[in-house]
Parts: sequence; structure tokens; C-alpha cells
Amino acid sequence: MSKEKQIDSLVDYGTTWLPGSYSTLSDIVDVQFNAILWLSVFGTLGITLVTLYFCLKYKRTQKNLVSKSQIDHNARIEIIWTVIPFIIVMGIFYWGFRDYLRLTVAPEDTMEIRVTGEKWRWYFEYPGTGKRPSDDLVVPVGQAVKLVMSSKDVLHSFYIPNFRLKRDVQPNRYSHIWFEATKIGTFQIFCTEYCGDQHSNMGANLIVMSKNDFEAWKEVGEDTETPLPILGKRLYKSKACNACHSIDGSNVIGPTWKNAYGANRELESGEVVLIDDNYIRESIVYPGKKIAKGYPNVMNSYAGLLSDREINALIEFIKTLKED
Amino acid sequence: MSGSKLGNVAHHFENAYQQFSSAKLGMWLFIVQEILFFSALFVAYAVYRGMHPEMFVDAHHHLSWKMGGINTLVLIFSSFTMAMSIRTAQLNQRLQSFWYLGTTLFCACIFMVIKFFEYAEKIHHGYLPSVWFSGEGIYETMHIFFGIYFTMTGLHGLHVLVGMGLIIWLMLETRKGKYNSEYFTPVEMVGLYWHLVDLIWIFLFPLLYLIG
Amino acid sequence: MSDNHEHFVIPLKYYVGTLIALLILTVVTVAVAQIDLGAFNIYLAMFVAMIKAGFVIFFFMGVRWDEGFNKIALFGSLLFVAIFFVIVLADVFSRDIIYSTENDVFNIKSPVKMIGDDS
Amino acid sequence: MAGALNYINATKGLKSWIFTVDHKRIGIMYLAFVLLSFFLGGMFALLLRFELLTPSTLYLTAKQYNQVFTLHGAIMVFLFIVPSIPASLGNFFLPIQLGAIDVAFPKLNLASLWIYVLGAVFCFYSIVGGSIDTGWTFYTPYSSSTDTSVIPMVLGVFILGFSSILTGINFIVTVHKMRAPGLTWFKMPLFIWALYSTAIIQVLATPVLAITLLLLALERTIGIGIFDPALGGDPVLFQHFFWFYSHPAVYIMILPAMGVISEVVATFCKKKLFGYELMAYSSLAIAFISFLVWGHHLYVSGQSPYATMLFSLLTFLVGIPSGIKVFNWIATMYKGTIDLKSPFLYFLSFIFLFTIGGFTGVVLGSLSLDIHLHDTYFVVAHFHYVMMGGTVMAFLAGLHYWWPKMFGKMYSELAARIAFVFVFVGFNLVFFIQFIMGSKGMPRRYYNYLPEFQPYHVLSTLGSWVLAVGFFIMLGYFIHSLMKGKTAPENPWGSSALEWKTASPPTTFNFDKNLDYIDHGPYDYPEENK
Repeated sequence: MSKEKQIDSLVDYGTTWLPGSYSTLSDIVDVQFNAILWLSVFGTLGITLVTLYFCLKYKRTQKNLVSKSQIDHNARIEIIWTVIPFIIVMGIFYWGFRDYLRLTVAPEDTMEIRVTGEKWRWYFEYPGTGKRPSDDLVVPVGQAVKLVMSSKDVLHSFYIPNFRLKRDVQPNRYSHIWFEATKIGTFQIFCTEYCGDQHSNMGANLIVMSKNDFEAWKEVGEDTETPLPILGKRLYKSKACNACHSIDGSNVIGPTWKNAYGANRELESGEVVLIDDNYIRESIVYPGKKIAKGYPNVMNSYAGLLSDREINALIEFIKTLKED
Repeated sequence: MSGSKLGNVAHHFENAYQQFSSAKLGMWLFIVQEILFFSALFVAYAVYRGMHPEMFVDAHHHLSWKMGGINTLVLIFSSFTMAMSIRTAQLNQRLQSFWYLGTTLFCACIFMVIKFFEYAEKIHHGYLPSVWFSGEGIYETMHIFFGIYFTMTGLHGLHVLVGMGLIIWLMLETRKGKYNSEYFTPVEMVGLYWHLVDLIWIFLFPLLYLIG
Repeated sequence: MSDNHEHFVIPLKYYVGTLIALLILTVVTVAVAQIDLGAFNIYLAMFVAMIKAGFVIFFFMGVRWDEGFNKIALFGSLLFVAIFFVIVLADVFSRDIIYSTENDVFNIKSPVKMIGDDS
Repeated sequence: MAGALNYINATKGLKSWIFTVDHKRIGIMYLAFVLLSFFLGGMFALLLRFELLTPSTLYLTAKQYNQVFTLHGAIMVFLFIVPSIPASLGNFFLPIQLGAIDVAFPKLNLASLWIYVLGAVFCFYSIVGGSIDTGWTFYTPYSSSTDTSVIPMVLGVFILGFSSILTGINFIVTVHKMRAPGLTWFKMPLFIWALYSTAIIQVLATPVLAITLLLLALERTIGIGIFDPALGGDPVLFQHFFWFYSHPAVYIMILPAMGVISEVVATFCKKKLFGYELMAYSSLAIAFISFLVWGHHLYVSGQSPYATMLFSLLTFLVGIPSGIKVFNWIATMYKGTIDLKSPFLYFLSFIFLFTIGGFTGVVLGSLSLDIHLHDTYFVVAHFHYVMMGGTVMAFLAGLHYWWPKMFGKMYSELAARIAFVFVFVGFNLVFFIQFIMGSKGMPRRYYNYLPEFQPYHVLSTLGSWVLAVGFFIMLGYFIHSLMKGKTAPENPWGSSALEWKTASPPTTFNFDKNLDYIDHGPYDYPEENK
């Protein structure tokens, strides 16, 4: 996975059991987790110790061949060990439910961001701004954000471990989560609903910025300065082209890009075409039109998700992958 | 008679009564699993009818309530003749039992023939589940109704076919004189199964053909 | 286990009576469906269907005279069908409520405020 | 008794096994198939753990990895753990414990065995013909759109379901109609109560799985449009249907295990079971409540918050009867005379592992915590603690307990203890670390993972090898026992239960002479001061 930006490590920060807690509500989840954790530790220890004690005390020996007593019920103790766990779990239920409502019900003044999942990438759109769909979820610190999420193909699940938030994303329906970040940094987003081959690579970065940085980021228009091949290389990763197309000649899901430019390609229809600028552009915008022989027709269209300059950048990048 | 092991009592049973009541309990449990099996289809029906009430009303006009109604009457009558064939078997009236079974089989055939014409008409007009759906309608979700319609009536029809096979087997055995007032377990069991098939249709008919 | 158990033969009148009742009820349900009662149609149709099912179960299937546990098995299974129906339908038709009525349903003014908030 | 006829040598030839209606032979054949499936599923597990040694590709492609975890899950759930105890040990001992000659429908019993084999054939066909990669839960719309062989597997599971239903029907009728004279309901061993409760779930829940899978197959082939959102369907409805079976199925897996544990603890403590009636009722209670909690698999999947709240409440309730059982087993040890033989060691590990599984179940039952932990390794660890630490440990306890009765041979106690240590240590190595991994945020079903998680995965993989060594030792001494084992006495553990009153191995009709009228409970042990 990409290590370009320093992502806040899930393992190195936080406690032994939980990753760092960076939203206004993640702490309440941790409190409950730790409470039940310690309850479980003491409960398991208690049960284990009593069991081992009995094993030693009533071990079958020459002196202890027959049970001391055939006691087979004791109403008082049975009621105790039914009622006490009952009260405890009902308490936990109420606690969990109350926190669940806090996590689910968003406050009034949220900033809405649209989240779309598709095999196998996320992208984020900012309504009311001129921003193109972003590959990173960029949010300001200290501002309640509501995500309106949907999927383009199968079920996905949007998971931010540091915020203790997760929600399935479905086609044809919108699901919502909300949060308010408390720490500036870059954090991990996972897909946790199994969605196919590249499920484990369907991640994204959550970038929390100060409010000023965020306003500035919103204003940044299209990148017109980076040289095309370098921009293309960046897009290759950030637009998740790398999930299906290799640049080292190996076969993943789609055809490799290595030595592709200028070569001839046999199509499913039997036709042979030259891989040139037009073919690549068409394959990005209408991926289903000309399918390379032997590969599944699974690519989603990038129409509207890439600007003309970005498509050019990808073409230039593919050109650099040609060896002489 | 009872108490001694007759030819029809298997080695692991004490007597004929134990064998009969075991078989009957087993059959009831089988019916229970059939009920749960169909229940999921009814749940799916309720969910989609709740989601698209107007589409359901519109779609059901493409079904003929007259054909469904005749089928209901036919199936109810076959249930009656099935019950009568058990009764006559219990009373040692072998020939009558045979002809009641024959009538039941005949009714089942009528049911399937009518079903065939219904299906043929739907297929002709393109009212098929989604892959082949080409029918006309004002709602674009209409293929869901026909998906449910074909699944429900198809599975029910499959049960009718299985029942027909069982009835033919019973008729052959009855002719051989296998069943009498002491031993009529198979007739009773198939009877329970056949009534179940009738029961399911009793609910399918108003749900599919008679939407308000 | 009782050895001298006689099989009970259901009297003919029950069979004939059930047949007539079922035929009449079928006509009734078709007739009623021709009148538009709105949402009430479905409830009426289901009510009639249940009566018909009751006739089949009690008389044709002989449950009226059957052993106790067989009855428990049959009606018990209906309980589980009911659980299935009620819970799935309750979910499907209450899914979107929380978003449209947001805060007032649970009387939470703002969930953020509730952390350590005394008011 | 040497040379006496028993169910194994009464008739000879392959045909006498294939067409047998003897519940004991059917049980033994089930045992063989179930163990074969366990071996196969275990092999897939080892492949998975090996791939996860490194954060990126080691030797499997992503697609192969997905196929392997799907097959591991599907085989372990449908071919191994659901039939494991009821169909093998249950088939063998249920009629004997009832004092009956056979189950109520012996031919149906045979049919259910070969239906199981037919279902297994379909599943294996799916493995060779482009293995399914949907996960064992077959969630739509992925399962209705992937290009792997979903339909053979789905049909296989559909057929296996009918095998399970037929076994369930058979057991219920047997318990109702075939009890020996004097053996009233509350004189039945708790193993029978557990199998009876299990059978109820099998009969009521499995048909819903069958129709669900049938609808899935139809959705894939002709697109009936009720599960696939592209056709206007609702994928969450599929999840409802699927879990309406699959949550009660969890109790199909664990209830028989609880029954075995009850038998083992009573025998090796020579004690009456503490709270016998409450144990019997709690089995039934678990069976009933298990139908009301399926929605706790859908907390984050888009289910209504009201349903979510209801399911969370009911989920906590189902924990209570399980908790009562654990307390009762421990109380049974009190003032007993405890023989620490290998079946009892598996009992002890069951208590320990099932307790951990239970407590982590409380963690997951809580709505707010489940949002964080859902679909992470925490869940994976939780259900392995319950299913493997619970059911498999109990299955092993039962296998060691009843082995002398089933085959008439003893096994090496020393080897059994050594294997036990490997299994227990290996299991905890594999799965305990997964709790921490999961709560740290590691999602499940991941082929590649963040490099920072590697130490956890390496430890887990090492554990899987220790576990495998334990199972191979076990295989070794069981084979040795069959070939050269000492002849087992009628009642090697000094149990008071009915199955130990017949020969080892039993004769074809279970009891040579007519049984006495049964006038005492199943756990009738002496007391010192009387």
C-alpha cells in the first residue's frame, strides 16, 4: 500500500487493544470497550481459577474414589447466577444502545460529503464547490462532517478505525455516517465488506486539515504544473489503476501497461487494433467498447472522474513504460 | 391382532401403533419444514408488495383470475377426494379408495394443464423474470412481480408434480391390495402432503390473482 | 404404549361439510375482490384464506382429532413464520425513519452535547 | 467377550455398509466423512495462514486467496461442523441412550447420509470447476455477479440442508416415540436433550436456507430481481433470509457440543449433573431464542435502527442460558471425584475457551462496539473461540469419551495428553492474537494488509502449525488404536449412563437382553456418606 503520505499507524499509536482515538465520539466507544474488556478478564480468570481449584481439590485419589456429596441443585445460587448476569448484560445493552444513537444521529450543522465506492476504490465529492472528485477524504478539524455514501456495483463497507466508525455502502441506496475529527493528520480508511479480488487494496486516506488549510485546499483547481508523465504516475496509484493493471509486465485483472503503447492488441471480437492515444482514451472513457482478448469486461468508466489533462497524463505515463 | 408383530411392522418398532404414530409425527415435521420453506417466499412477496403497491395492482391485471379461480376449485375438490380415499382405505373399501385416488390424480392433471396455458400466455406476452422480460407495463419494476409469481407458482407446481407421482404409486399399491384398515400409513401420509399443497394454493390465489 | 389403539375414522359429514364450505368461501373471496375496498381488500382476502386453511387443517388433515404434539408442531411452526414475517417487515419498513426524523425521535437535541452534559 | 459378534463384524462386505440401516454403522460412516471434511477444511486454513505470513503476495493470487477462504468457511460450516456431533456421535448414541434398537426411520437415516455425500460431491465439483469466491455467506449482489462457480456450491449446500432436515426429523420422532419403558423425559441424558433442541432448529431453520439459496440460484440465472439491487432488489433482504437460518445454525453447532460436555463432566466427576432440569430447559430456551437474534449480523448493513435495537436486546438474552450452563458444569465438579483423563481435559479447555468466546460475544453484542469491530479479525477470533474452542473441543471430548464404545479399542492416554497440549496451545496462539489485531482495526478477508500488522499475523501462522501437529498426533494414535489398541472393557470410565451397559462395541441390536424398566435418572452415582 502507498506510503507516500505518512499515515498514522494503527498499531503504533493508541492502547494495546485499540488504535488512536481521534474523533469527538471515539473515546466513548473506548471507555465501554475497556470496561467490558476488564469485566471479561476478571470473569474468565474467576471461572478458570474456580475450575482449576476444583480439579486439584476433588482430584480422584485412593482417598477420594466416591463423590463426597451428590448435591444437584441449590435454588439460591442458581437464582444469583441467573439474575446477576442478566442485570449486567441489560446494563451493557443500554450503554451500547445509547452510544449507538450518538454515533448514528448526526447534529444539525454538518458539512455533507458524498462518498462513492466501486470496485475497488473510493472517491469523494464536495457539493457546492467546484472541486473534482477527490481520491482522499479531506476534512477540516473540529467540524462535524456527514458522509452520504453509496456504491456503484456490489456491497462495500466504509471503515475508519481511528474514529470507530463503519457503515455498509449499498447500490441504489444512501447510507450515512458522521464524525468530527479532533486531530490533524492522515488516517487509514478500509473497505470491510468483502467485494472481490482487490478487496484488501480498497483503501483510501483520510486527511484531516486545519480549517484554513481546508479552505485553501478547496480553492485549489486543477493541477496544471506537474509534468504529465509524473502526474500520470501519481494518478496510476491514486485512481486505483494499479488494482487491475500492472506496470511490470505481470497479469493481474486487466492487461499490463508495460510495453503496451504502440503494440498491437487482439480484441475479444478477433479484431486487432494499435494501442495509440485514441485507443487508450476510449478505453478509459468507454471501457466496455473494445475488450482485450482473454480479459473480463469489469472496468468502470472514468468519464467525468478524470479531466482531459489527467487522461493525457495517463497516456504519457503509459508511453514511458515502453522499453526499447 | 395388535400386539403381535405383523408383516408391516419393522424390526425396531414394538407394534403397529408405535410405527403409525411415528410415521405421522415424522410427516407432520416434514410439513412443518415445508411451511418454513414457503414462508420465505411469502415474506419476499410482502416486502415487495409493501415497497411497490401500485405496481403489484397493475401487474396482477395480466393474470387471469378466472383461470386461477377454476384451479382453486379443482384443487379443493382434489383435496376432498384425497381425504375420501383415506377414509375408504380405513374402511377396507379398496376399489372406492382406488377411484378416489384416480379422481385426485385427474384433478391434479387439470390443474397442471390450466397452469400450462397460463404460463404459455405469460411467456407469449413476454411477462418473464428480468433477463427475458419484454412485457409492456407502466412500471419498470414489474419484472419483480413476475419473478415472484413464477417462483411461487413454479415451486408449488413442482410440489403438485411430486404429489402426482406419489398418487400414481399409491394407486398401484392399492390395486395390489396393500392397504387395509390395519395398515394405510402411506395413503394417510400422501394425503397430508396433498392437503399441504392445497393449503399453499389457498394463500397463493388471493395474493397473486385477487389484488384489490 | 397402548397396544389396542383403534384408528379413528373421521365421519363423512365433516368431509362433505368442509368441501362445501371451501367452495363457498372461494366464491366469496373472488366476489369480494371485485369490489374496491382499498387497502382493506388484502386483509379481507387473507382473513378468508385463513378460514379456508383452518377448514383444511382441522378436518381434511384431521388435526382436530390428532395427537397433542402434532398440533404443537404445526401451530408452533406458524409462530416461527410469524416471527420471520414481523421482524423482517418491521425492519424493511422502518429503515429510513431515523434520518427523516433525526433528533426528535430519541429526544436527543444534539448527541455531541450529551457527553458529560449535565443539562 | 472376544470373538463375539458386534455391529462391526456382524455382516461383511462393502455392500453391507453402503446399504446398512444400522444407526451405528451410519454414524461411523458419517464420522469418517465429517473427519475427512475437517481435514480438507483444515488444509485450506493452513494455506490461508501461510499466505498471510507476509503483507503482500507470498504464493497465492488475490483470487485464489478469496477462493481458499470461501472454501475453508463453506466446508467447515456446512460439511463439518453442522453435521459433526449430531450426525456422527448423535446417530451412534441417541438410540442407545434411549434404550432403542434403532432410530425411528432407519432408511431415512441412510438416505440422509447419502444425500450428505451427494451434497458434498456438488461442493467438490465447485472446487474443481472454478472455485467459488463469495465467502461462505454468499452475499448478493457479489454472489449474483461473480464469474466463479456459485451455483454448484449453492446447490451442494441446498442438498446438504435436506440431509440435515431429515436427520432432525428422525431424531425428534425417535425421542418422542422410541424411548425405552420407564425412560421419561426427565430421565433422559442431557446429550439427548441437546440433540432434541438441535433437531428442532434443524427442522425449522434449514428450509429457509434452502429457499434462500434456491432464490439466489434463480437470481443468478434468470434474475428474479429480489436480491440484486441492479434489478430493483434489496441485498439486505438476502442477509435477513440467510441469517434467519445461519444464526440458529450457530446453535445447531454449539448445542450438541453442550450435550457432550454434560455427559463428560458427569462421568469423570461421578456426580449428578448440577441443575439437571434447568440444563434441559435452557437447551430448549436457547433453541427458541436463537431464532430471534439473527439481526445482530446486520448492525452496520443498513438495517433499521429499531430492528437493530431489538436484536441487540435479544442477543444479550441468549447469553443468559449459555452462562447458566457454564456455571452448572463447574458446580457439578464440586465435591466430586475428578478423573483428569483426556476427555476431561477437553472439557476443561472447552470451559476456558467457550468462556472467552462468550465474553467477546458480549463485546460484539453491544451496538456501539460492534460498529467498530464488525467484519474485523475480532469477529473471526470470536467465532473461532465459540465454534472451534467450543464445538470442536467438545467433539474431541466426545470422540475420546466414546471411542472405546464405538470401536471396542482403547487409545494411548499419554499420546492423547500430548496431543491435547499441542491443540490447546496452538489454538490459543492462532486466535487470541486475532482479538487484538481486530480491535486494532485489521479487517477480515484481507489478502494484503498493512505491514504494521505483520507481527500479529506471523504469530497466528506459527500457532496454526502447532495446532496441525496436535491433530496429526491425534490421527496417529487413533489409527494405532484401531490397528493395535487394547481391547476396551464394557465400561472403562465407570459411567452410569445407559450406553455403557452394552458391550463394547455394541451388538447390532444394541442390547442383548431386554432392558430393565428404567427407574432412575441418567447420572446415578454413589455418595460417600450413604
